[in-house]
Amino acid sequence: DPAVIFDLGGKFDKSFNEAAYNGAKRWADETGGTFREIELQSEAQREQALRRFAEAGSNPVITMGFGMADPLSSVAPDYPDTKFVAIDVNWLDGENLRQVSFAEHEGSYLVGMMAAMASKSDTVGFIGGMDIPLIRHFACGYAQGAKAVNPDITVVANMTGTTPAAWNDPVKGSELTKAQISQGADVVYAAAGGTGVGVLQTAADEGILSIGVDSNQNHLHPGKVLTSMLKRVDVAVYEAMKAGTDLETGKFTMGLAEEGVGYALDDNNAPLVSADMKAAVDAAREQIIKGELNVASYYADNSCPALSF
Amino acid sequence: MTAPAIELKGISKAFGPVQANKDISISVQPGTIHGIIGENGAGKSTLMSILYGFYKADRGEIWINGNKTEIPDSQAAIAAGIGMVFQHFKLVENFTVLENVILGAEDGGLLRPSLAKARKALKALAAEYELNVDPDARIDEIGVGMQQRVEILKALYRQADILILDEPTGVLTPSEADQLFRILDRLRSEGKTILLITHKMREIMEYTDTVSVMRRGQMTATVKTKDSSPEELAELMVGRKVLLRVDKVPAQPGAPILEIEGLRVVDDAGVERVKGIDLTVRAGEILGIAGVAGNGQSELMEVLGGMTVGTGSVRLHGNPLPLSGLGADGRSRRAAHIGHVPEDRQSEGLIMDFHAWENVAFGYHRSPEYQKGLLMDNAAVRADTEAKMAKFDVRPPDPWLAAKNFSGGNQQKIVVAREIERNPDLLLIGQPTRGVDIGAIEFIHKQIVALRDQGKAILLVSVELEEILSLSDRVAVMFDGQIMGERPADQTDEKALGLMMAGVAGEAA
Amino acid sequence: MDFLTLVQVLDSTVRLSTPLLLACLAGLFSERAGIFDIGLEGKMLIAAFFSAAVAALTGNVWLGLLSGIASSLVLAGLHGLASITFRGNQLISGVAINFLAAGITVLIAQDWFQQGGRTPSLIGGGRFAPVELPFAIGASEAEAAGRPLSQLLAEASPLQQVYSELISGHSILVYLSFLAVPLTAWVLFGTRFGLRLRAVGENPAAVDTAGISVVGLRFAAVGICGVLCGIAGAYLATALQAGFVKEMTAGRGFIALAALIFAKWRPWHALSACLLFGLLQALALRFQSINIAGVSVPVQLMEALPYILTVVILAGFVGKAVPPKAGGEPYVKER
Amino acid sequence: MEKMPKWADVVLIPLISLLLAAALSALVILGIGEDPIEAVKTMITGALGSTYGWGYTLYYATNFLFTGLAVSVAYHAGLFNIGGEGQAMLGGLGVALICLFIPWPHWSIALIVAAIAAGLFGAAWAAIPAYLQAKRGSHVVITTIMFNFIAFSVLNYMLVNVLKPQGAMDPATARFPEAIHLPSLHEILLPLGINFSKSAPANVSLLVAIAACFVVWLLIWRTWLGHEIRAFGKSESGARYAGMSPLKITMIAMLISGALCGMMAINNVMGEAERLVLNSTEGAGFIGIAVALMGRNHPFGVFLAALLFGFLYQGGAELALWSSIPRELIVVIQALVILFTGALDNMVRMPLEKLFIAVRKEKA
Ligand SMILES: Nc1ncnc2c1ncn2[C@@H]1O[C@H](COP(=O)(O)OP(=O)(O)OP(=O)(O)O)[C@@H](O)[C@H]1O
Ligand SMILES: Nc1ncnc2c1ncn2[C@@H]1O[C@H](COP(=O)(O)OP(=O)(O)OP(=O)(O)O)[C@@H](O)[C@H]1O
Ligand SMILES: [Mg+2]
Ligand SMILES: [Mg+2]
Repeated sequence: DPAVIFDLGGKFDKSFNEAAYNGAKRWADETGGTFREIELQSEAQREQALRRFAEAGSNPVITMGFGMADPLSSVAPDYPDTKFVAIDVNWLDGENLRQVSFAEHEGSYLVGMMAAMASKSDTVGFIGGMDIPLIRHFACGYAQGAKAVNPDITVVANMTGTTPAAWNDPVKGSELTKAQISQGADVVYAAAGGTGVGVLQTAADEGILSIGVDSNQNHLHPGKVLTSMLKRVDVAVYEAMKAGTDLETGKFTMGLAEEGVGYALDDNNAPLVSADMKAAVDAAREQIIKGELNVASYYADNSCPALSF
Repeated sequence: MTAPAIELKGISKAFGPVQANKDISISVQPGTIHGIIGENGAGKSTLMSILYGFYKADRGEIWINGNKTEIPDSQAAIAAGIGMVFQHFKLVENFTVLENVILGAEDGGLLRPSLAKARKALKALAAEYELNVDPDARIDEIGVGMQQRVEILKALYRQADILILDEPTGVLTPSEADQLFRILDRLRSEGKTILLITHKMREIMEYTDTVSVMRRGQMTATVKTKDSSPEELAELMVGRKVLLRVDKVPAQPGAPILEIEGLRVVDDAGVERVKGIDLTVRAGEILGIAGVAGNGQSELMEVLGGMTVGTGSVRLHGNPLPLSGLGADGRSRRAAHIGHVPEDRQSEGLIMDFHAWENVAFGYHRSPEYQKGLLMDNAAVRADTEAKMAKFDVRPPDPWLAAKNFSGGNQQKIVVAREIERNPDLLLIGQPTRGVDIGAIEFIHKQIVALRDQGKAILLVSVELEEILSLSDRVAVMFDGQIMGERPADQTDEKALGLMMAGVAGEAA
Repeated sequence: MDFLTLVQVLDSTVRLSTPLLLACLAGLFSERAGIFDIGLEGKMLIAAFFSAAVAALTGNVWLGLLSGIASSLVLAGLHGLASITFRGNQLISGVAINFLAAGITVLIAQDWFQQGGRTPSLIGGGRFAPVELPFAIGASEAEAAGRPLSQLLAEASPLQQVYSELISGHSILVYLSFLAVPLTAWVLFGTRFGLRLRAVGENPAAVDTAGISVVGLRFAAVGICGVLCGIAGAYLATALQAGFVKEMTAGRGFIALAALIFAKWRPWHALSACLLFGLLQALALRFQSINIAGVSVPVQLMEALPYILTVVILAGFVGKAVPPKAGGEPYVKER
Repeated sequence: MEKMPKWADVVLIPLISLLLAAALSALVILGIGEDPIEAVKTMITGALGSTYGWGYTLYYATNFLFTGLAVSVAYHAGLFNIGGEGQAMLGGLGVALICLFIPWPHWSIALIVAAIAAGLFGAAWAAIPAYLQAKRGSHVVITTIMFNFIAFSVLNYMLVNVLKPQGAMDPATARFPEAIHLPSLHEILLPLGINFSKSAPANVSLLVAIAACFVVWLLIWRTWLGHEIRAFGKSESGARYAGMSPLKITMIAMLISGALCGMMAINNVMGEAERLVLNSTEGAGFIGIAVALMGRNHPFGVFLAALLFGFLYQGGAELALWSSIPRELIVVIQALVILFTGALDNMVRMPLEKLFIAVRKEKA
């Protein structure tokens, strides 16, 4: 059986981990198979969980988040017959590793465009979770998208914290949202795991728009969430489970072309997304896929052309 | 004859395995002062606390003014007209006098009207009984005598007809005590009934109408005071003839061992407790220090024993003893051959949860003879303990028994054995026989005298004048942190010392 | 920092101080009566959970509040049982209660909602809505003007900014908690109950011999503590946030304890201390690092500051903090 | 006269308390719709059913041995050290600095130096609360709580701003060099012909912890310093009479306590994670309280209690893995153990005492 190790936010974070859970569940529903799972409670548990699943014969073992990179690097070589899937990791070496990363900047670029088009105050906000390159990568794409629509737009960006607690601090998310609103932001994009729940909540309370992340979060506050930047972790997990032990190892990047990222459009946000907006975003999407439009990656030189941190 | 104000029938009370009161019956007439005496731990306080509803009796009945009365708590006692002044006052220290008086006797839920009413009532009471106190003073700012007045006022404010006083004069100066008894007299003349617990035979003989004697949890007798004598009461108290004479040859004082000049001690609260004392103790003599408790004797012993800091000059064999900083601790004092039997064996002299053998090492636990390499030589300590227990007749002679499980007298023997058996040049000994039975008293006194006869110096502090007079060669009296005078023991008497203890200077006495 | 930003930081201070203040007053009642309580955190946490859970299930926030208070009272009763009835160690009891709350909330949340120890997000009547005071610029004005609220506020006069941002627009529990301060002061120093409560924390024997039940008084104090902690927890989950997440008190119970010491067990000082600690939190939340005279203060220092200040106070460098005399000691009549 | 024989105090009461805690825990499990017997089975097979399970159980037990001993040493001096968590965090920092920045030729030397550094860091973190308690009367419980939070901030700052390798995402140090990898039980037991699980983290620190038990036992019951610590803990006025310095004893007891907590880091940081992460202590500092209470502050009792909690921890992890019972169940059990063996001690003791007195009266 396959196994999933959810990161500290827990599988119901309505975001990153929940996407993985949805993918696993879809596989289970479709195939009638079963999978093992654990929600990590602390850093120290990571290695134990990996070993326990590997020893128990789970294959593949799917891990969520960059925090698993270090434990994987020491555990994976001990279990050469087990295949490990590392989501959001792409810098490890190992025969039995499937590393899946996403072109978050591309998806963020699209929602950045939408934010800029929806903004009346010409100010949009970004609230990140833990201040790490990955989240800056999100922010950078978002700012580029917003500026592409409106070069004069102000992008206010904040990070929630520097520790994993930043993924799960809705109070702080809420306070940061209020601060950004007072700075004039009328659309905020939360790339902050569980913290985002507080961001979306406050945005809805205060009557501004928000943008969800990872999973489709439009339904959380219908009519108040402009869109969600989809990161198809569910697809990655689903496919890994479906491939089972025949899983292909190596490094994979899922971008717009692979439908690994995208934006969410459903009944909940349909009234918010005008035809113009949709047309512009879809055009940009085509261009990016064709390579006509290049969204700069923060990783390239650890800096962002559109935003300074 | 009217119904007795108080009648207790068959009261029994056990604290775990300790039977504090056994089938006690007593009857007290209204408008009298009734004394209760007995050794420490005889059960006096327990009995009174039961009457006041503080403890609940296991068995027995209480009758007040001829009516059987249930007293499950103090509220019921107060309702029955009983007030009590405890041995240890029950006041809230950071409250004012007024607040303490109304606590539990407020009218209505709001404080302001209660306080106003109490202020008026207090004024009236003060005028009636000469009980003047400042209603707005905080308790921790007034002296113990004042605090006791507050306790009495509390009872009177609650309209008590029966007043219980548990050892009220232990902390008072003689003049404060006299004042108290004037107040009690006045209360009696108004028909109030007073129960007085005291250890002082003089107070019993002078002020009470009837007296009860307790021994080991039982009531041994109730007699009319004027039909009795101190000797008879003492015998009733301890259960056999009392002979408080110490056999000793006249002292042969030698060179000065301890010389004290201008010694001062300030306590934690910043109050000066010892106010410039000069004393000398010579080899081969016992200097007794008399005084009412709380006049600085404890602090004197503590500073000499290295338990607290002081200023001035103290020399041992002519060498200065540090009074603060390095070397001013009990360990250094022991190293300088000063033995110290502290006043309070339970909280200082012993660790109650330690085995007897650990207590024998206590204070000397770093002596080389108790060490074996890096570790302690516990076997050696235990052997030593067995020897000391045999010599001092400690019962039971079991080194493994915890100190708390020995009786008071045997606890004291352990402490005295530990300190005397090291042959100190100077022995500080405080209240050596407090709560110790007659047989043990004789034994301990003999050991002290024997040490003196070996040419050692002994500084004795005791609140028992009899003990001071019979044991000391020379007597000094302390009052308010100062020495009021010094007398050779065979050239003075209780009366002269009593005057000095009340603050009348030695020359006048 | 411009004026409006300052007002907004203070606004956030008020929001963040409220749970601290409620818990601090809770601790004040308990400790003034001689019962140390390091279990404030646990009581808040369990109340946060039950208030959110019941509000989510019934859609009625008032029922949620009541359940939160009830659950906090249960833990308070446990603390009373351990430290008053059975004369146990109050500190150990507090430690146990904190653990109990941390565990049981997640356990039950998982059993009831299967959302990884959360409750569902609260919507509509499941939350305490902000109270718009009259004449304040709020959401309704913004809607009428068809412009963002932030713009309206930015254009308003400073007085209006203070009124609309800082004073208006909090949940009813915020106003309640601030009212609780004078109320506490009055109860403690103006009523018979307060006199007895303070006395029992200083010298329970005095209270006992005055014919008042020490046990009764202490249980009453512990009960009040439970109620206030319950409101504090409910505020966290149903007013400040819209639902429960595990460990959501995040040490606020300990900050409240620190504030209590900082305030030296006095109600009005408790208000100042909680506002100060709330301000520190607001600053730490809003700014990742703060420049003071050219030196950048790391956010970790901001977060640790309440604790550091409390240690300084405890060390007696800023006046000595003397706790109620009988605090922490069980009242034992029989040795 | 004792109210109760000693064995009742030392064995019977903790046992009854434990049973009560277990019974309540079973009720809790029933309450969330699970089967307590199944749960116990899962825990036992998971924690004790294989050398792998034992490896984790002993690993956790090692942590709790250190913190339990720490709490008990302070307790003997009448001090309630609730700051084990912070002291252990600082110990971890000490270990990390030693392991990261000095190239060690052999693990054994590194272990000795790291243990010393961990002890020093932990002791330093206990020193201020100890000093404030002794000199200014600031309650050590409150100050150590505050110091736990401050320690977290310090560690947070160090990991995020100083020790995190360039480009790394999570706040953690780099891995320690391979040369200082501590021998695991597998490596230790292999020469003895025992094939212990290779992947479990129990390591040579376990032996250090057991040695620490023995040393603490000697210290407390066999040296004059132990005599002073215990005397001071029972009666401060008595200690003053005997010439013991309250300042010195408070400091020494707390420093030893802090050092023991700090030394836990050789197990969890150096032995297991081989790098320093946030929250590496996983609450072991608090569990030390329960361990010391259960173990009646005696090293042997602490040893047994640490094993029990090691079992609970590993069993709990297994529960979370193989059943739908969240790991928080362990937190609840831990709370109940602390509650019954610590705070509600008298609930068991009072009726027992009455019983023994009644029985004795009967005999007499
Ligand atoms: N609260 C208590 N718990 C347990 N034992 C007690 C308690 N109070 C008194 N005792 C025990 O009961 C016995 C009687 O004590 P009590 O205080 O009544 O004596 P007392 O006659 O007042 O002595 P003293 O003259 O020293 O005041 C003693 O053995 C004492 O140790
Ligand atoms: N507070 C107490 N707690 C436990 N046991 C006590 C307590 N007080 C007294 N005892 C026990 O009761 C017994 C009698 O004690 P008590 O002090 O009354 O002896 P005593 O008859 O006065 O002897 P001594 O004359 O030697 O003082 C002792 O064996 C002691 O163990
Ligand atoms: Mg008495
Ligand atoms: Mg006796």
